Amino acid sequence: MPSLIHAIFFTVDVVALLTLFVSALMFIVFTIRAKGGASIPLRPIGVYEQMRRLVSHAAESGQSLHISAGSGCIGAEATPQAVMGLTAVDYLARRSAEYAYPMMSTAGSPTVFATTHGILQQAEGARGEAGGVGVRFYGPDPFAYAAGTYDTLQEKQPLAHIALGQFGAEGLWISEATNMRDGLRLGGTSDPSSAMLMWLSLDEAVIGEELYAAGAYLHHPSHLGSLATQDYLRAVLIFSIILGVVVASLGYWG
Amino acid sequence: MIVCPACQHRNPEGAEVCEACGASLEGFAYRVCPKCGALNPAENLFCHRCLERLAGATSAKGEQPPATEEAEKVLAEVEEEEGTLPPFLVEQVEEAEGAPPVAEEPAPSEEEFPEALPPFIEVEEEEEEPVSEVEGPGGGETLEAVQAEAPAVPSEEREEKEEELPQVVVNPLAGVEDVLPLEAGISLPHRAEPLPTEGPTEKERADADLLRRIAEEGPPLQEAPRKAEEKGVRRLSGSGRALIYLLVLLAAVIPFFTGGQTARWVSPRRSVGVFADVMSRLPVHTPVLVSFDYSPAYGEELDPLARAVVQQLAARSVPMVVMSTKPEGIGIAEKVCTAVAQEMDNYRYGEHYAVLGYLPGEEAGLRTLRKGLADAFREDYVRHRPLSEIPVVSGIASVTDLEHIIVLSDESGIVRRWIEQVRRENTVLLHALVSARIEPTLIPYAQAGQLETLIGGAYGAAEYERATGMRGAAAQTVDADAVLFLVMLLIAVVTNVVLISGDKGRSPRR
Amino acid sequence: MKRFLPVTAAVACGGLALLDFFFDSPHIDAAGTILVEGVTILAAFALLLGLLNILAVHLRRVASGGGDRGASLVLVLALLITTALGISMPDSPGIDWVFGYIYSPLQSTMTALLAFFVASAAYRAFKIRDAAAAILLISSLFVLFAQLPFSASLSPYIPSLRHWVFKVPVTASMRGLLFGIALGTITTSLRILLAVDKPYARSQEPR
Amino acid sequence: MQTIVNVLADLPPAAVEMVGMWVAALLTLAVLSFILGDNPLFRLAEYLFVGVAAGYAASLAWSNVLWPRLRLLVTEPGAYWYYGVFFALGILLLARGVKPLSFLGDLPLGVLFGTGAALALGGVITGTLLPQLRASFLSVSPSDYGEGVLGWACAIDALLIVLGTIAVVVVFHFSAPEDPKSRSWGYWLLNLFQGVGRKVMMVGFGALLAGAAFSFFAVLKGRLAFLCDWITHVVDVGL
Repeated sequence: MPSLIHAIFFTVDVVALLTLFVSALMFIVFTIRAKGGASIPLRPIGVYEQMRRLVSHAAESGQSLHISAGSGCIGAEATPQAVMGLTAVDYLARRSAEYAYPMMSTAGSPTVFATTHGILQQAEGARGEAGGVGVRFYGPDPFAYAAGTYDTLQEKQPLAHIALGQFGAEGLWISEATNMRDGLRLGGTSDPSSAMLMWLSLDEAVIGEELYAAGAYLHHPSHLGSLATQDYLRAVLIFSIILGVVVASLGYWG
Repeated sequence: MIVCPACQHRNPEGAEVCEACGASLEGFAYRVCPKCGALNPAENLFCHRCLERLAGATSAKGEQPPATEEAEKVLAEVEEEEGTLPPFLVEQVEEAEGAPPVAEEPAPSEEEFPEALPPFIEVEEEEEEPVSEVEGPGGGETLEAVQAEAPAVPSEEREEKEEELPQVVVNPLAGVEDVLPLEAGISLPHRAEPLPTEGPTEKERADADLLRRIAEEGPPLQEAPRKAEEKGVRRLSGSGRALIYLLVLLAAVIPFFTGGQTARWVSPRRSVGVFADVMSRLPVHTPVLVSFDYSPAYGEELDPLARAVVQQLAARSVPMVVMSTKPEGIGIAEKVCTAVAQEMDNYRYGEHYAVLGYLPGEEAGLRTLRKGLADAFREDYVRHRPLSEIPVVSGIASVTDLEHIIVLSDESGIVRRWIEQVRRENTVLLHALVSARIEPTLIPYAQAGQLETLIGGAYGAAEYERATGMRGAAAQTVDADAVLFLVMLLIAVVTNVVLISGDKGRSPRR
Repeated sequence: MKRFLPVTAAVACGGLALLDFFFDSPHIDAAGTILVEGVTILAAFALLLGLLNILAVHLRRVASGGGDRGASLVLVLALLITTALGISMPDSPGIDWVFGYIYSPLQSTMTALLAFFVASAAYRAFKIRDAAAAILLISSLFVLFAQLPFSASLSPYIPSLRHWVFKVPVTASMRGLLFGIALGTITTSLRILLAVDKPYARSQEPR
Repeated sequence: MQTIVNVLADLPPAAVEMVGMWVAALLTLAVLSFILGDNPLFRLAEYLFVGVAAGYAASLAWSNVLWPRLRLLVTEPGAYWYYGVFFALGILLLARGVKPLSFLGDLPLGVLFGTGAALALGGVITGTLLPQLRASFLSVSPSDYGEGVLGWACAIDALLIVLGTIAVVVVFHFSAPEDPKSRSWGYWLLNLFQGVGRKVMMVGFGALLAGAAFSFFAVLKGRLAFLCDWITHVVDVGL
């Protein structure tokens, strides 16, 4: 029996496939339920609340909002983080199309740039504006991105600067360099070392997993399925840790 | 500052045309508060947020609170009554309804608003219109949303406020203004009053629609601390910042004067000792893969460590294959290897070591590496020859043929990538020599055995030099770290002393 | 059709790459290799698009003649010269010179600025407002101190305490964070792979 | 172009190096001047940096990615036909810049997103989630670690790691109670763990902050050492 458990758990691919299958199943079920209108109450996350509020501010004042979707390359492991940055861009762009406030974006990775370009192009089309699309590419060097973003912020003086997506140490660079001027600075990333730096410096920041909740907090409700999946997977994870510790303590492990 | 209505450029006070786009600033829409940065309608005398007097806003009204302030206040009062208007307002409403239609004259634009207003009563007359609109069909949600967020004021307190109305400075909508852009609704006069003769204009319809949509924007999940207040708590003044910068600079300059006094205490940690031991026992015929996955950004931190490791390998003539998954890394790799090879005569390119080049494609790149070295790099970086012609590489089909991989990195993502894409087969031992910044992030991997070694660059180099008995430059600058600690300690003390003496009772950050 | 093709491509490529991850078969392996090489090529083309954007933004600025005109000109010239040097003569000492004496020092000094920034950020973080802030303060000052060469000579317990801090609470916190990130990554990736989220499709449906 | 390079190549290496050192030192000073506030020198260095970084990346993309594959495609189209497909997709991606054709870029981006998501998903499950999960299965039985106090200490450590990990994982739980004043034991436990988890997380953040300070400080020391070298050189050689 112990050797069987051990054998199963050490042939990675079976367990990995099982994990994938279970999470995909959960995801599908919860997403269908969420699309059907099922809702869960969420704990507040400062960044997303402030973003929703900023939209009203921007609509009211006509001031611009600036968002950086980070330097994560799409097509690599940073894709999910970049997607969350782009979700935030999408949120602001849709609102910008409705309320006609200007928005500006900088991208630190060429692939993020291409996607942002498309999103903003559509928003600006909807807003009936001609002219250049409000996205700039700086990079792909992270610090060149930081320098370029700093420069754009200096030039445009937006109401707020949002840095959401994949960031390294340049996240700290951008937020501290722009600290000298006013305007709200929000953002965050998932990688702990960079998230910590941004959390230190920004007015409000998301850390780690909170980044992946951007969709659910900004685009209610179809994204709620993801959060429900995450919460249930979390329960499964905790349960399996406890089970594993018990098994290990009883000596049935390795 | 004056915000250009066309391009949102912030122009200095008194500008007549926009500096950025040249548009006329006559009738500009917004003025920026010099104190808190909040944006105010051009007619405001005082900032709606911090009540600072706005530069350039001169009017016969003198020191009285601006019209919109009172307007907001009255609106709040009205809302507290759950839609039933206070008696004095009801009179005003009746007056207004009985009065000749206001719409015969064009609706006053925002710019004319304050000047056109006689004192107090007029304000109320302006006010009840948004309210009535709010009560009307389609606007009901606005009111509900506001009510949900409005602070509940006991009725006695409200009566007191009504009495001292003109002097009140505190904005009763303090917690609300950030939720809903009430100013927008308030300062659009006469918008919703149904005209007896003609319907609302296109613009008015658009404005009403805008207000409705803004109102429909879901209320935030929980009232967070206000932005302006938070700034005051958290932002550092210019001089304080300069002082901190100066201290850090001083700390960094110290070693040039002390010359490494504390270096004699450097002793390698266990992990460094073990790694140095592994390196000194490597068989001289199996190549080691060294990946220089850091950019010049962290060169000052990781170069000494890289040089120490390459030196040790070269001294024992251990074959070495060098690559990089960061575009800038390969330049560094070549520089370090060439420098070391020049010192050691019997360590030759091609025979003992080879620089394969930059492997593009992050994850994807590493996967090709697992599938075959020759697929990933078609030729080497230095001589541009096919890999099969280079003796040191010819025996390696893919990374799984190797025993040790040393990754020098400044990004935890890169190390994670190596773990996820290459280390999976459990045959290769992965040694991560990383920037101290990301060392803690990777500890779980080291604890789980996915990383054989984990060494932080900033202090690792000095310890590694000590462990291998080499003489290097890394130990010479360790004095500065002690001063850095003192600076951080000082910062901690000062910030808390300032907190105790000055900022009592401010809300916590999160 | 405008939406069908991109979505199909995303799902198909994602499925292929996943299969490659979980199954060992020469055919899937070959297809996977092609796919990942293709991603590299696409990223290079995206970079080209990005460069065109930089050039457009800054050439427009040079033409419009604002205050930053000179700096923009420097940017454009630097970009063009570096690209030309790198493409026409990749092995010339010229590009090495640019890398060694312009690019490296600039990037490195940009990083060096972070030493100042982290100190000023710490000024705010070190304010003891609650228990969590106090723990942050104590833990960071302790780790800073325990790393100093002479700390071990002050007390032999300091290195062992540092070791314990890294082995127990730091491991726990980082592992917890990593688990969280893993969960987030799983759902976000599934959103893309099951085409619930299509940020790449420009003509998106309203949410 | 070639002649300029030839002229440069003919220069004595020492001169080239000296010019390089001066340029590097001045640029270092220009960037460091940012701590005094934004200034034109910093601006200039910043713009130069952005330009050089982009140009360098472009040349690498060409010489490492595009050119070798293009050459293979041209010389052996039969074996490397698939490069042609991706080059075509790449050109579609460029259409993103042209407004009426912008939708063409969706297709290559779809490929990128799909592949990236799959790589991240596979990598995170096989590389992080499962190995870390297995590493969390720590025995909390003292007898597994040794005799006496040592065994107990290790067992307690293991228990603390497990509890700490669970607490930090719980911190990110997203659902909130329907009624914020809910008194059920489940929410009480959740709150307790979240409180503990935040504090455990802060210990980790403290270590990260210390590491970051060391790291950036080491870079700063390096830059100052370089400036010091430069000054010594200038003093010694007299320009």
